[in-house]
Amino acid sequence: MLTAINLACVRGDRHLFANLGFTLEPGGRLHVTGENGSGKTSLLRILCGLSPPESGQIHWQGEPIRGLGDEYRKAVLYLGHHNAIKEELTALENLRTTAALAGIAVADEEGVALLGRVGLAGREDLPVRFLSQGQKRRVALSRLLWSPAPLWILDEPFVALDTAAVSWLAEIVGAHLDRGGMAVLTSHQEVNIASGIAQFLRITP
Amino acid sequence: MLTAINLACVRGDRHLFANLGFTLEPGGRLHVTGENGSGKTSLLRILCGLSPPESGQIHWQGEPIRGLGDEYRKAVLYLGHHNAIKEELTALENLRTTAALAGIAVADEEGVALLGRVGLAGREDLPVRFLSQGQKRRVALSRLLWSPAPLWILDEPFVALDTAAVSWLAEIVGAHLDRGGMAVLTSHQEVNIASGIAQFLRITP
Amino acid sequence: MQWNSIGEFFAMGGYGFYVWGSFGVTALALLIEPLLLRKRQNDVVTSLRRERSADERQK
Amino acid sequence: MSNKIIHWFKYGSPQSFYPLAGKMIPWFWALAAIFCVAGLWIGFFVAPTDATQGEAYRIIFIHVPASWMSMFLYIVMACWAGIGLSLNTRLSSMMASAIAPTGAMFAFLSLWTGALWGKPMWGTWWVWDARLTSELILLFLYLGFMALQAAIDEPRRADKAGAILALVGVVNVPIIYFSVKWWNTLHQGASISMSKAPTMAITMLWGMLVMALAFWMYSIAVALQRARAIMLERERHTDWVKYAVE
Amino acid sequence: MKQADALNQAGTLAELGTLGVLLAVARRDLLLALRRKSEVMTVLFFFVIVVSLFPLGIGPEMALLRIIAPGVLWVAALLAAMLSLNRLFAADYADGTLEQMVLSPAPLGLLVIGKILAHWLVTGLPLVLIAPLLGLQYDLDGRALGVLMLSLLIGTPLLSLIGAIGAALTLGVRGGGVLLSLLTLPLYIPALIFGAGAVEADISGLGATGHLSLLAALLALACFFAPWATTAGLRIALE
Amino acid sequence: MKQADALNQAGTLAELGTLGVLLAVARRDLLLALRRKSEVMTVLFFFVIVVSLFPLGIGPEMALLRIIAPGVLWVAALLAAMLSLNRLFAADYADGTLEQMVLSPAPLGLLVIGKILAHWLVTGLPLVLIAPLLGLQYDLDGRALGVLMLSLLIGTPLLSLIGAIGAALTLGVRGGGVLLSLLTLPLYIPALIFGAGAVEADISGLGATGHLSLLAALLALACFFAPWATTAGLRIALE
Ligand code: HEM
Ligand SMILES: Nc1ncnc2c1ncn2[C@@H]1O[C@H](COP(=O)(O)OP(=O)(O)OP(=O)(O)O)[C@@H](O)[C@H]1O
Ligand SMILES: Nc1ncnc2c1ncn2[C@@H]1O[C@H](COP(=O)(O)OP(=O)(O)OP(=O)(O)O)[C@@H](O)[C@H]1O
Ligand SMILES: [Mg+2]
Ligand SMILES: [Mg+2]
Repeated sequence: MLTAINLACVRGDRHLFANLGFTLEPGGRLHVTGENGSGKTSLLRILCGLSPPESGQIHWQGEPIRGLGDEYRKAVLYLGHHNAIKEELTALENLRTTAALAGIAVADEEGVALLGRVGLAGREDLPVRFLSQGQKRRVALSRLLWSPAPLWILDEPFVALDTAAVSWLAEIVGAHLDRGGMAVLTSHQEVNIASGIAQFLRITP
Repeated sequence: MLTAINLACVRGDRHLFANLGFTLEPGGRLHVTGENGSGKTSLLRILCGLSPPESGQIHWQGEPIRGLGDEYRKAVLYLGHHNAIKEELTALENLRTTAALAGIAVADEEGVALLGRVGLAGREDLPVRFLSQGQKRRVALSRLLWSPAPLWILDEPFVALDTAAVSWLAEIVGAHLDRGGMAVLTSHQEVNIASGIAQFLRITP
Repeated sequence: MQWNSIGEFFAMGGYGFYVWGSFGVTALALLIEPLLLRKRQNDVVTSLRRERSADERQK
Repeated sequence: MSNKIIHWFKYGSPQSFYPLAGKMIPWFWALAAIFCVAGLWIGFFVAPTDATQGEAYRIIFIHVPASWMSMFLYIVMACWAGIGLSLNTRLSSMMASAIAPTGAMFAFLSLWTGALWGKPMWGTWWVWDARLTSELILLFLYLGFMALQAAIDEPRRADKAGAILALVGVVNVPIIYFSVKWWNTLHQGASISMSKAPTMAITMLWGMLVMALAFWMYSIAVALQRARAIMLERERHTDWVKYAVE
Repeated sequence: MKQADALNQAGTLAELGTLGVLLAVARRDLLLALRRKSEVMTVLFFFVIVVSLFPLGIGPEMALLRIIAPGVLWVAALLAAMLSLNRLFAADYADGTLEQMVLSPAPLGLLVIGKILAHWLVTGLPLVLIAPLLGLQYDLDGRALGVLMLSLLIGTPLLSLIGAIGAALTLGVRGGGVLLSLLTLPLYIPALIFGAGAVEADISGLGATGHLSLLAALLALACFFAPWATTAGLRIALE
Repeated sequence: MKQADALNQAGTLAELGTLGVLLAVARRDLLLALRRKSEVMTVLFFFVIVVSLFPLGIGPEMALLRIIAPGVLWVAALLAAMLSLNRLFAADYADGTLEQMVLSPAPLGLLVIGKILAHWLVTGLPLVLIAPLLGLQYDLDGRALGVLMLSLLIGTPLLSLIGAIGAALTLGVRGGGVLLSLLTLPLYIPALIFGAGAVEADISGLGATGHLSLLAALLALACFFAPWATTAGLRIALE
């Protein structure tokens, strides 16, 4: 269970939001919406623990995340605007090292199978630099397939994906919620996720 | 008038498309569609003259673009996946230097007014690094407001924009077509441009 | 007191250039630094005042 | 006891420190001026001419205090920075940034006056002696600290990054000093050495001490003044600043 | 983390130990270095070229060259190590990998050590191996060459460790490449003095052990201190 | 371009001449350099620090230092110039500005000259100005200092011009930072030999004019040749 209490965020001289709070139960998804520059990305980074909030607390399973350290980082999967993949490495190598960072060993065949599921069959051994924008995003999204983290924090995950991939991703997120996972999402596009209890949080200046 | 005749594109060992052709008249827009990795970006870069096609020709006002040089470059505005803005410079400085590159001097007040039109009022003097993803895209899009180029080649221009900005951009493109301009676009999202004669080109493997 | 005249004082036994070069630059540095600081402080204060009066006019 | 803690925290926040510093500054200026006049008087009119160095030795009255201050200020700066990093107090970090330029200036003055002294005494502006070299490196460390803070736009980040650099530097300054010293003694015979300076007359020592006090008071005054400016710049959007500039 | 395990979709995927993560990070960086072909080679070539430039700038007298050899070789090694520093974290920072590292459950210090290890293997070790060849150009004898190699073997990891601090602190500070040198070069000075000093002491017959053991002491200190400072620097950069 | 004019929405926006474009590019780069505050300063500091490192590696004897001074100062200038090279086009390339420059109607050569000019003003000129101070540390006399400055004044633009070619050629070649040095350093060697040679000749009383005029001839050649080669390199990088 993720609880945010009275969060406030200041960037430069701009107060992006204040008194923001919510509770996310297993199986729940939180859609963060708002205009460009309203502070969605800033909120998501605060929820991950990447940057500290100006004031307020975030609790995970009832405890403040500052004190949890490792345990919270194990529970979170964050996907930002950047893909966090290396252009010189192949898709397969990227997948394997990302998994290793999370402490998970992926064998070659498992990796190929996972990449096949994100629609990159036949492109496993191409340096990512040669892939198209959408294909790069798919490599980044392959993390969703092996991560054991219960809390997914996804910043604009649908960007650059074609329509088939968008609905595939929606299904994946749905399945995660069905298994009792949680998700925090932003997206400027319409999203059709069937499962889970939806909450909407609009950040207004 | 832009004409493409029998274009073919090969990347690595992969034939992306062949025998591709179209004619774009003033006031016309060409929507290039296709799955991730089908070759849309590759086609657009070929149309700009950034990379040569495997075979086939591109004509501008009836003449092959290879021979036109300058004259064609003056006529084209290309907006790619990358924003082509400098993170350290402010939005205003970015705007002014991009304009200078195209041989156009923009005074400070004009620049501020233009940035106001893309929804960046009050953020003119912030280094672009601090802007949100959508705001960065808006800085890049501000080129559409001053460019005299008749042919706009836009690769996923709607990415990262919020809904208000998406419809604003659709209007801008519409107005350009009304003035007799042309546009080549890709987008995985639905686009509602009211004006101009639409053509659709689907790249299939 | 070992100086018999002003001239002798400034000559510093032939080492005038070195002694006064040292003391002079030191004095200059110790004078300029506070002046620059005063300017910096005044700049902030005036810009804050300007902002404030702009705020009040808006209200 | 608890009263005292509250007191301490009260002055630990910029908004109460700002007026307090404003009140303290003139006193430190006054002290600096008094010590300076006294020191100069001792230096030029009380201290006798040196037997071997003639009048040139009078440079000592600024050279040595400036050298001392440059080293002392680095330690003070690192302490403030360390406190700011561990306790996350804004004021300490501001003090660290406020001290750096003054420390760098004293390091520069030490080099400058030393060079001007070296020319008549040693016949050269510069030798690669241990103390000279480590003073030069100290100047680089100051400049590195300032450049790093200037290169980072977000003040909070600049504070923390600067603090780490300052702490790493504090660990390194003694290492650098001893390594350079050892290097030099291995290379260089008995050619030149500063420690061979004539045993100092007691008046000389007094002059140096008084001038050092003057520089110290000056440093405090200037650091406080700079800290005040930094406070206003960084906290310009808070309410207390709006009232402070009334 | 019961819940987390329950959510593991792949189910069969094995877990890596702490050392496994460290090695995985180091392996990835090595792979990257090899992929950007000629990377290992170019650090080396830089070293070689700087060392070879000096005779061109100074003149070809062998007696003179022999005296300046330890200094030139060490300064060149130091510059070569330093130049490769800004790539230590910059790419990971730009493409978001660093965020993922900070968020990774493995301790950040461990990942940092993995990266430093890879950096040394790519930039330090080759210098150690080529140094004797360059020493020959400056007419050093066999013993001195041995001491040179040894001093570089102890010294180059030290350079990587100290450099990592600077690299972390200048991260995201645009145009930080030269700022990085400003920060790290002063900190490199003890390594330079003891490293070059060892070779000089050997040449002049004084015995190099004193210098070498001081260098080793510095290395031990840095092993303890640098990962901490680097980690702190990285966290700040991402804040 | 009638049609283009008809489409100019802003209507009133003024057009820039060729020189205007050149100056705009140079001004933008200068602005960037100033924005990354302390950028100008840091190239300088790098130069200063490298020059100061050598005595620490070689030893403090003044007689020896005086002999190697011209070589050390010139090699340091060369390294400082070279280190700043990879920022010449890399940022523009990464963020797509370079594509826009190639697509811009103004001749690419002109834009390139603008960028090189800015590069020299930011990295070359400060070196020329600080060099005498460093020469003093190596105990050079007044005349030699003058010749040193003059040689750097002619030499540093040469370094910027030649370096631009290398920077363009290594663009997009990942890990090109060190590859860049590999390409440019050999090209820099004539500049180094004549530059350091001029100072040495002056110190040994032979007169520096010969060396200096050869250096000037190289500069003239580079002015003519380098922008063309750089432009070609940029086009290739983008293809
Ligand atoms: C650029 C040149 C010089 C620099 C950077 C320099 C630096 C320093 C430093 C850092 C100290 C304080 C060290 C300490 O207290 O442990 C010092 C002290 C001193 N310096 Fe210099 N110095 C320079 C030139 C000279 C010259 C040319 C002389 C005289 C011929 C000189 C005479 C002294 C004396 C007498 C002291 C104080 C006595 C002592 O603490 O041993 N210095 N200098
Ligand atoms: N130093 C600063 N000074 C003023 N404003 C700042 C500063 N840094 C960031 N900002 C503002 O903070 C906001 C950050 O927004 P954030 O990236 O969280 O937006 P977002 O909701 O994710 O937007 P998008 O939909 O475009 O991704 C932006 O509006 C930006 O202009
Ligand atoms: N060297 C290579 N070998 C094999 N395939 C390659 C090579 N280089 C590029 N490709 C392929 O060429 C295609 C380039 O696609 P392009 O970027 O034009 O796609 P796109 O239609 O713009 O896709 P998106 O919607 O994701 O932006 C990709 O499918 C990529 O995998
Ligand atoms: Mg965002
Ligand atoms: Mg594409």
